Amino acid sequence: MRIEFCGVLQEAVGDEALELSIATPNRVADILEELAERIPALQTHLPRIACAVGDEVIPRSEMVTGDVPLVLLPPVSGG
Amino acid sequence: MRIEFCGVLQEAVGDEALELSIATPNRVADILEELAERIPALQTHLPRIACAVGDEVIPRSEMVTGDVPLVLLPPVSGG
Amino acid sequence: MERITDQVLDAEILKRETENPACGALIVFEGTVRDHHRGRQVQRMEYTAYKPLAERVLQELEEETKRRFKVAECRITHRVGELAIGEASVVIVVRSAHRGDGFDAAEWAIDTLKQRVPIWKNDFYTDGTRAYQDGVPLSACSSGEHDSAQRGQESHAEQPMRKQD
Amino acid sequence: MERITDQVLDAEILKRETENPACGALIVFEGTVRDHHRGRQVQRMEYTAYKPLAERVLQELEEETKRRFKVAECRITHRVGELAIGEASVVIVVRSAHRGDGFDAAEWAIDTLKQRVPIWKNDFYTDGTRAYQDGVPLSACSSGEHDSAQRGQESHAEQPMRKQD
Repeated sequence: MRIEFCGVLQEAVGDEALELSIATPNRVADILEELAERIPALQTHLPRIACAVGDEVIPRSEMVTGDVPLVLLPPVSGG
Repeated sequence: MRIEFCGVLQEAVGDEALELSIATPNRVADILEELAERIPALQTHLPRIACAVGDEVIPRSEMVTGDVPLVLLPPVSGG
Repeated sequence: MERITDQVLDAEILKRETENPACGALIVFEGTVRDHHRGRQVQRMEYTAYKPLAERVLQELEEETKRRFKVAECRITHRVGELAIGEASVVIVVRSAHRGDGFDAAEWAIDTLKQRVPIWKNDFYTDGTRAYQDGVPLSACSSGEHDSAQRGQESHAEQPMRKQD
Repeated sequence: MERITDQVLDAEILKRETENPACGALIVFEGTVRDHHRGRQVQRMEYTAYKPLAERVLQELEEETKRRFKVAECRITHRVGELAIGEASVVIVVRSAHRGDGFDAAEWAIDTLKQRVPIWKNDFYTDGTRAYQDGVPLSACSSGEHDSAQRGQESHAEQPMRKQD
């Protein structure tokens, strides 16, 4: 499934998005764990990341289908 | 000496200014007392009036020479 | 720009006059003519000022606002003459490094302006009558006497007089 | 006007969009790019947003601001892309019958925007380096979770995480 990265996470990953080969549907928490194993630079960020699908923030306990990207949002600093 | 009126005082007096024949220099308090005798409609306003000469508010205890107008300022309502 | 003017007020001019690269926050307050006052329909408004004093008091108010709230910029203009509904009677522009100071400064400036500046408001109602709004008596000293910011209170008719003799 | 835009922000457009004859107070807040951040010289700034969510959160923030402070009008726009020193990154326009409510509403709106809207700030320093500013973790619920207005506090790195599992 497609994972997209925002803000400082693009620096950590070195890209704006990637394809993660993982069984879907799957729990957000498990997807994040899998990601962190493949990209160690993400690990320090994970505790403070929020996850979004479309225009909604979703809890880590939620299942996602993989039909649309899972978007990872680091702490926000707008204004 | 010339007395000028602002705001609601112009309505009370019916004019923007008048010439008061009074000895000068004289104390502001005495000038106001004399004015109120000649224009009874001013009496209810007097306790809440401030007095100015040029760009300064002056206390009622002050003496004025009459060279420049004495300006009577009712309670303010700008903004 | 003059602080007391019969021209339409323009916040953009004050914003340009106060540009400051060290500031991260800009607060603009505008007082606009409302279509009602204490339950009555207002058609338009007339403002008059005692200009020699009003100009000086506004300039001092800008300086005191900057000092008191440690904000970098403060500019205030007030319109006189006839104003239609929706037009701005007063514009206050504050720029500060941090926004909290700027909000506090702008709010204090408008609260204090209403207590210190010799300007008078004459409401023209839709029924053809008009009336000066009651206001705040000026004290003999134009600065530092009326520090309490009485939010939202428009008339101070009951306020005890400062002894003036 | 879109709430997230790469165009130069224009407070005058939002003022026209919110004209309301029942309002006597207009408050505009603009966040502008400062030339310094924590002692370092800033040359320019880059803002990025996750637009689908940011648009929705800004719209909800406008509605919540109006409801919470009983103000008649609230409009918010945030710029993305590269900004020079002095340019506005965010503009908030509030109109209310009484000014106290308007000031409270505008200040709460910007405080809350900084905690809820998926936007990121990348500082470009004069020494050629750049760095994302640390920010506030989003909670899983986008509304009502971060109500405390922590005035002037720019980073919440030490804030305890909301449990998300």
